[in-house]
Amino acid sequence: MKQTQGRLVTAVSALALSAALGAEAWAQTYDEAPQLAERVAAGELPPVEERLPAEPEVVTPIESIGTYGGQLRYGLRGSSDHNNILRMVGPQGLVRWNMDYTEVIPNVAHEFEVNEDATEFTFHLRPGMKWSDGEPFTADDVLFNMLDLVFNDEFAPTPPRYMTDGTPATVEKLDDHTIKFTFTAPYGDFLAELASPLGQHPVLYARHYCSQFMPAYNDQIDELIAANNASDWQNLYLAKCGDIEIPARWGNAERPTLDPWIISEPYTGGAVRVVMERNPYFWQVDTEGNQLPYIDTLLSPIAQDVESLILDAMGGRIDFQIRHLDAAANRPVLAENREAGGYEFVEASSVGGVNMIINLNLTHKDPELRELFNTRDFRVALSLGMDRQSIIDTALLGDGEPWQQGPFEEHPNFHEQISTQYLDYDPDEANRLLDELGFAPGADGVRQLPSGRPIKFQVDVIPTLQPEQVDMLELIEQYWAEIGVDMDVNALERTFFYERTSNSNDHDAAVWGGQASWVPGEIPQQIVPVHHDSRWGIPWSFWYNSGGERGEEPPASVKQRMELYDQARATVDPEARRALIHQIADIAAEEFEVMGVSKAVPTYGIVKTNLMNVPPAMPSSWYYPTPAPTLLTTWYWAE
Amino acid sequence: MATVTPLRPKPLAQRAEAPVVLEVEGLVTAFPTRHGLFKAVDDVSFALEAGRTLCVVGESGSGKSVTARSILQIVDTPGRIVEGRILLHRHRTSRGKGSDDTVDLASLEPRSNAIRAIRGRDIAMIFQEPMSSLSPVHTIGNQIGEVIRLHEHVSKKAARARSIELLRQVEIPTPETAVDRYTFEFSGGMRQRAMIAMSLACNPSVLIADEPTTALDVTTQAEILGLIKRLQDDHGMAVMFITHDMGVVAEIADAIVVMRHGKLVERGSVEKIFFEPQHDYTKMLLQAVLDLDRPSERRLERRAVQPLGPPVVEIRNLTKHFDLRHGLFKRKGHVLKALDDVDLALRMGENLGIVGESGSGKTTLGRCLLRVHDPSGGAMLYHGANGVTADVATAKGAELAAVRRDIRMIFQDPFASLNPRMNVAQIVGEPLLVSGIASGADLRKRVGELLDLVGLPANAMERYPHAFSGGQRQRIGIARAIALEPRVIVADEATSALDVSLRTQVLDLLLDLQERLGLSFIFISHDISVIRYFCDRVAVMYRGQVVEVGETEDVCNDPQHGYTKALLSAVPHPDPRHRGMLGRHRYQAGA
Amino acid sequence: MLLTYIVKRIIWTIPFLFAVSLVSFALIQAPPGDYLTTFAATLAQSGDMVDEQRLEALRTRYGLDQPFIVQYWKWISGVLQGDFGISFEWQQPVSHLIWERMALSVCLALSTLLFTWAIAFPIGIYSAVRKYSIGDYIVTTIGFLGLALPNFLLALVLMYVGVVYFGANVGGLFSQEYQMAPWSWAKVVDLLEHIWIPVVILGTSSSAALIRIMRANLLDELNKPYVTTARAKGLSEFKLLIKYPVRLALNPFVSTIGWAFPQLISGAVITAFVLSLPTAGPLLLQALLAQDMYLAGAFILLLCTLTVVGMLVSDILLALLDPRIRYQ
Amino acid sequence: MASVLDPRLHTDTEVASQWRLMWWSFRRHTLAMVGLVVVIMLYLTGVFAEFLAPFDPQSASSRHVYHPPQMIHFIDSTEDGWRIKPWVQAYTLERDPFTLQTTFNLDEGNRIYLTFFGKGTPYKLMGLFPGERRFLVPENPRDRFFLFGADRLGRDMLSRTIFGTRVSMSIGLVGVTLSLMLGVLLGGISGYYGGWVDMGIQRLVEFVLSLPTIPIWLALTASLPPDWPPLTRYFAITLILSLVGWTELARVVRGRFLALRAEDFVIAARLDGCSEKRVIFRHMLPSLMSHMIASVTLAIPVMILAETALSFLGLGLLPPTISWGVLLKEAQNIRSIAQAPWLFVPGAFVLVAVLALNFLGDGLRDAADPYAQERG
Repeated sequence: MKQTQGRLVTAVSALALSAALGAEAWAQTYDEAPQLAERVAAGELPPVEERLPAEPEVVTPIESIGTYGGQLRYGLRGSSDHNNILRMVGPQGLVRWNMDYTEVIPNVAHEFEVNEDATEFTFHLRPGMKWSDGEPFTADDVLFNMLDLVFNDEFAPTPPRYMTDGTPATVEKLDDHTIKFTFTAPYGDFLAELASPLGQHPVLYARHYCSQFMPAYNDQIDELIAANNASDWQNLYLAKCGDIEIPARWGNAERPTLDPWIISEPYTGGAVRVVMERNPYFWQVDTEGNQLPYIDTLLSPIAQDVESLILDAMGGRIDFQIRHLDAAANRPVLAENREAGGYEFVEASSVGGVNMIINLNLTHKDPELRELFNTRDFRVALSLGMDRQSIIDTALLGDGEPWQQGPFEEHPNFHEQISTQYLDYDPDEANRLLDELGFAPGADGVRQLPSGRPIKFQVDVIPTLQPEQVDMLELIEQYWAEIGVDMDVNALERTFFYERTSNSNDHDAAVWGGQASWVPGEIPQQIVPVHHDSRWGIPWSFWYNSGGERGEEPPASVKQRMELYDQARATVDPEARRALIHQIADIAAEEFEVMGVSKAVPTYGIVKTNLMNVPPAMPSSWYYPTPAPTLLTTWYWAE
Repeated sequence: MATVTPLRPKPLAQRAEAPVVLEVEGLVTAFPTRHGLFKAVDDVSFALEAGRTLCVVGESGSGKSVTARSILQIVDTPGRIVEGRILLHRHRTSRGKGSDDTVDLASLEPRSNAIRAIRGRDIAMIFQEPMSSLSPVHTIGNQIGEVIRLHEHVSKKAARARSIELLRQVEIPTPETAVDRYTFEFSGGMRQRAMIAMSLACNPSVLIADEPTTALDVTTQAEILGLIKRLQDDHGMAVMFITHDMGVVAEIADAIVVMRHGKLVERGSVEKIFFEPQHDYTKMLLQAVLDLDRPSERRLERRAVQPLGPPVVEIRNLTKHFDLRHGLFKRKGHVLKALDDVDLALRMGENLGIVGESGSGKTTLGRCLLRVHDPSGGAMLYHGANGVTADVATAKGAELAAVRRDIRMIFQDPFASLNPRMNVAQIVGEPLLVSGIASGADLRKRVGELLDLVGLPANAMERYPHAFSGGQRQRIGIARAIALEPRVIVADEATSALDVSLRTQVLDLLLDLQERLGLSFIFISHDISVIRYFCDRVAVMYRGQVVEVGETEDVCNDPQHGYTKALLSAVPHPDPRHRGMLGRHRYQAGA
Repeated sequence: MLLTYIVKRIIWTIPFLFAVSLVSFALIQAPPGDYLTTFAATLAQSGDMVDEQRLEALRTRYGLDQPFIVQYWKWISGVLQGDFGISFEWQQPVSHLIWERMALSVCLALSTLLFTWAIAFPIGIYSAVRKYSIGDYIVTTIGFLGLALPNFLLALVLMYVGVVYFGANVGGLFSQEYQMAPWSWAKVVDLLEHIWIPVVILGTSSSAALIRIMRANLLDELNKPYVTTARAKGLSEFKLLIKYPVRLALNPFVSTIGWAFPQLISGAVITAFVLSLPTAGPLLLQALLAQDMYLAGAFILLLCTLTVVGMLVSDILLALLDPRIRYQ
Repeated sequence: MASVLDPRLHTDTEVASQWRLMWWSFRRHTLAMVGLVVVIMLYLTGVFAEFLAPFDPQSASSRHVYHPPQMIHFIDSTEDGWRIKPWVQAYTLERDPFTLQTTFNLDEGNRIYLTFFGKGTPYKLMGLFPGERRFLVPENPRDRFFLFGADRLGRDMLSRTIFGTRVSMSIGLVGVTLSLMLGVLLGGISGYYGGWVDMGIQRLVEFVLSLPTIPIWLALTASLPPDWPPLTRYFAITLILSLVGWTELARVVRGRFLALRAEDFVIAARLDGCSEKRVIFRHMLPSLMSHMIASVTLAIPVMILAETALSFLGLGLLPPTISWGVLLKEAQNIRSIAQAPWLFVPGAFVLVAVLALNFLGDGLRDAADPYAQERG
């Protein structure tokens, strides 16, 4: 589960704001895209007033009211880049993050209330809101999603985010447009969970369409399975209605959605591009009553090799792209072709953390290495033994600043000690510490454990994800060699990396992205091992997540932090939650279990100069998820 | 059974003076090599008369073939004509239609249109290896028609008709179907006939035949020579016949040119050369051929003084079948009976000859004796020196190895029978080394003795086979054969790859060794004259069966079996006076 | 006679294909873990928690827990009825994904083969006839250049030059508007406009080998006696060269289809990856990395069948060309 | 037919063994000679990589990221006339903080002097012989010079390419020897025994030939246990590469064996009493050797190219091992083409190596059978 900073105050204020807007919208006359106007004239579509909900969401574009028309081109890579479509179209969940990723605001639901101890969440839907095929969207759809799918173990085991202490929430339909979630225990993070892309389940499937693929609703299900030569009804259902994170979600043009654009050329194995057309029943309007989105179609060519994506960008055939292009190494080439490509840079900055965190496996299966890694001074020596500034200048072309982990200085959660301890390059001190620990260097200069075994271990890394991680590790390898520690870089393909680290805990050490620090909506996995990315204590995270049945019981300092974390997840009040997290950080700072290299500095994607309403900078995180909350529906082409 | 078809032999005396068609004056053809210019043909002059046959005779390496190819300027690169003139007098050709002029072929550019117009039209050529001289992937008709349409503007259909007519002329059965068949479907003789048909396509005034019958059996050779003779009489063309076989020369030549190492040694009419040879090289050539046609005196003397011992090898109803498998499904019916119930015996100190044409099974017999092939039936008893008798047909392991030490083999092709990558010492020493009789210095000493025995210089030991001539290599083969002091030697066509002059030397060497080491020989050959010289008794084989066996002189002078008669009459006699070959009779296999 | 030869060859290919399908299925199982571990890795990468029961449920449903032979049998029996199974990743029947890409792969392979022949044939002859001359050396060096330059490098540089200097989009096989358009004449023309780039890239490397073969065969045939006979018949050097030695050197040249095809197909995988061509290569590569068993298996099986067919075709062509084989 | 060996010239050719004959005929093929020289130089570079490389190929330096190649000058003109001393012109690094574009401009006054056989970073030649002297090093050990430029971590491309030579050229050799052994074994058996054995092996060869190579390599390399150290991975890759390479050799060997079995001198050897083994190894194999050498030299470039292809897909050798394939993989991006074209120097080395090996193989094949012409 994820902890967020859902302050009660902001929730209430959101309520008021939308109510006011809702009233004022009634008298508004709406306008629509010329494309749709023709279809209305031709009688294919009902007029815009009937297509919009009674209270459509009124959005104020950040720059100016836009004009309709044009297509937005962004690149997909390989055939498993479905999450990139999700990022652009946006997870139209009940709620969403605001633009600067500080607060959860209403989305499909036009308002919501949360009770005092955060066990009851009531959502008010928009009357008259319709699916992309014109069918009404009501509370029954939410019930269908929750009861028939999320809680239906036969379809798939229930994701933990809809449960507290293992018991799923109860979902009641108060009336056609109100839904109430009740939990057995306080669940402060629930709103942040719903705002993340993975929390879209309640409003994912249209009951009237998707129910036909379930035995409960359709007794001729067997012919349907045979017709589509699926293996069983679940396989058929996934093929037709998809799931949040699988390519099939964008594979079926008939599937009704609440998204601003709907599939016209599906994303199938054989596809070379994906095209999405505007959703005539989309429920957002701008302040002047124009139905959004402004842009008609999303066109995304599929390139196998990232280099051809860069070429497309340089050739001006990409309108907006951060993912795959934003590596620091590509910036010089992209910068050089800004005029030719007709684009400029757009910043994607993370609010905290480092782009590479080094996890020594404190629960290593080999007792000698486990004991070594658990020696704090050894870890301090390793941290002091690397010259972070020269690594930044070399591998990151100078684009960074030495940093251990955690949010940056200007962020409320900033923790001075944990972020800045042992950052300086002091090989003599490192050698002193190692000498003190009795690790005398052997003949070849590599220090040896008391048992005579040389200190030699491997650090696992995925080269394809962030190539600069491999470069940084190769540099660190040389610095650590100078203080007598023999480290080898072990580059692994994604599947084997996951298999070896999070799944079977066979690794000596591993690196992972450290952007996620303890800002709202992120998991503080570097300071308390509660997630399978906490590769410094995987068995501890299994223990925590299975309620003690699996994994290994953690030492006292970790257990203490876990209790604090539970409390934080339960509290609704953001201030109290922040204080608890701060306490965890204090303990983690003392323990100094993991170390980082350089701040996760902003990376830069590209955006065409004449594309309007695009913020020059936006938060970079999967849970946000970049760039959806900047409301692509308001983007438009200036003449 | 035996039918006699007499042909018109041309009596010697009354040949009128015929017009000269082609004159070669001072021809020099040379090959640039690393060590300067090697003159393959050095200052050769001769003339070709219409309706007459000029034989160019010489041993291998004499340049006779290069001379022939120089005429048509098709010498293999990098050879080219350096000096001399080749005058073609076209008006005197029988057709008379051609323009009345004289062309100097030597002056023409090898790739010019002029020379190409002459090739195949005025001067045609046939070659020695019919199998590889015709394209395997084009039909006979296509290749013949090509020549016709190349030189005369004739439609495809007309060319095909002419081709069929030509095939009929060269006596190829059912020419209508033969025209669409491929060369690999023809026998050796048939292919040569097709070749001749192709050369006559445009009625050339000169036909150059480069050893056309060397690769053929003696009966087929006789037919081809007869055919060429008859076609020459009909078309009146001049024939330049290149050969190394003096018997063939005696049969068909009107005039003779003798060549040696590229030089023209002697020139003259057939009578002058055969009966009044001037140059001693010509004399030596003639003597070598004449010697062979009668039993060697030495052998007869020895036979008189030393009686034959008991039989050392007895072959009883030996059979050998090769099944001609067709891929996966082996149908039993297709079986080639190489040896069909053969009975023979070899006595101690005796030279048993085995004669027959290709396909008669004589080589298979020799190889079965050494178990290179496993016989399908019958027995081969070998009576060892220690009195023990072994049946080679079923011997295995050590027993077979012991037999193989006593019975040794000499191969036909001097080039293929010596491993090019081992020097002479290693080749000759191998049998001794392998059977553990000698090694190291002792081995070198014995090899030295063996080389001396076969008349090779001691320094030959370090040299490689490619440094020796055909005759010398055969001596190395013999040295290897006698290395283990065997008692029986199987010589499979041991002399047929050698020049005539060398044959007698090698045969005398073998006789000499026979006396010294008490050997007995099984001598396999297709050449009757060699058998008469070397062998005491002879067995004639035809299609896997021994049709006749007896004392060599009896069989040669008074053949009983029809096939033996046909075989003997087809052998060209090196004496122009009685040209019996053309009056021979043919043997149709009655059975 | 020819018919029995062809029938024998066809009968032989059936067990051959069976063996190939077994090997290809085994190859896909080779890497550790299976599709679901890769699926879990992708989920983990985007931060979602994947618990064991969900993976177990999916594993039993996809039948990944069954022994190898059972899975293979299920797959092969499906294939024989034209059903290649379901792609795990795409939740779609495999047959929907592969046919158009296979067609384009075959089209690319054939056009490259023709291009290779068009180059290798004349150059091979020239370098044989002009043995050890300057021309021979130049031509051979060019041939080897094609062989020595790695395809993927050439592809990337060509694409870069195309974009920067000509502003042309070099990747892909179709321009934008034809990508999804149904097959029409205009689409074919558009295909031809784009296909020459991968063909040149692939063709250069395979033509070098063919040039060597043509040169070696021709050198053997050139000094055969039937060439002298033909010259004695009065044929011109050029006519003689084409009718006899070249005709005979053609036999081994034709039999190269047998092994040129598999190399073309597999060589195209990398070039297609760089040029993002909609051929079988990239999807196969993706399926292999994701261990999407049935999709990858289908591709490998089809590619192998293609090569086996290629070998059959080359044998038949050889039999047609050379009567000696026909009457053996 | 006039033979190449003029019969009347009984001089030095008589005692020339087959190898000397081959050498004389090989010598006339000029390009093959050039190929031979280049191949020998490449292998020597591979063996003495540590000595020839100016710096440790892994040592990075932030000041020289994407440093362009420098020209080496030998004449140093100072105030008091000139002297012979190798030097290179130094550059200074300038980087735009925002666009990170790096520009190097000549640092006029500053010259980096080099010495031959100077003291460089200590090394262990082939991991065994410790040493300090290197072929060409800067006088001041802290300076660096880049004849082939530097890569994205400021590592010297000349040193990395030299080390790449060691791996790539040896991968070709090791791989080919593996496929040679397999090819000779199977080819020999099927050639010598014939019958069902021959049929079986030929079907196997056809089967392996029909498998498309890249997918096979993909699947096999993907199944390599990920935690193998680089060296074992290197040998596993060569094994996989050679799994397909042997078929060509098997065919050549079988064809030769069939032809030789019928030769008279082989029958003679058998009749001399030689054992089966001796017949094969003493009599048949020598005449095979020359052809096998030719096929081997032609198979090496195929292996080298295969290694580059696999490394490109990220499945062959992985950093920190250095091979031409790995270097090309790192250069395989638009950034390198646009800004650091010198990163493609290893591609040129692949080109030269493959060309040289092919010419060498060609020359060997033409000279393979010195006796052929003689008997023609």
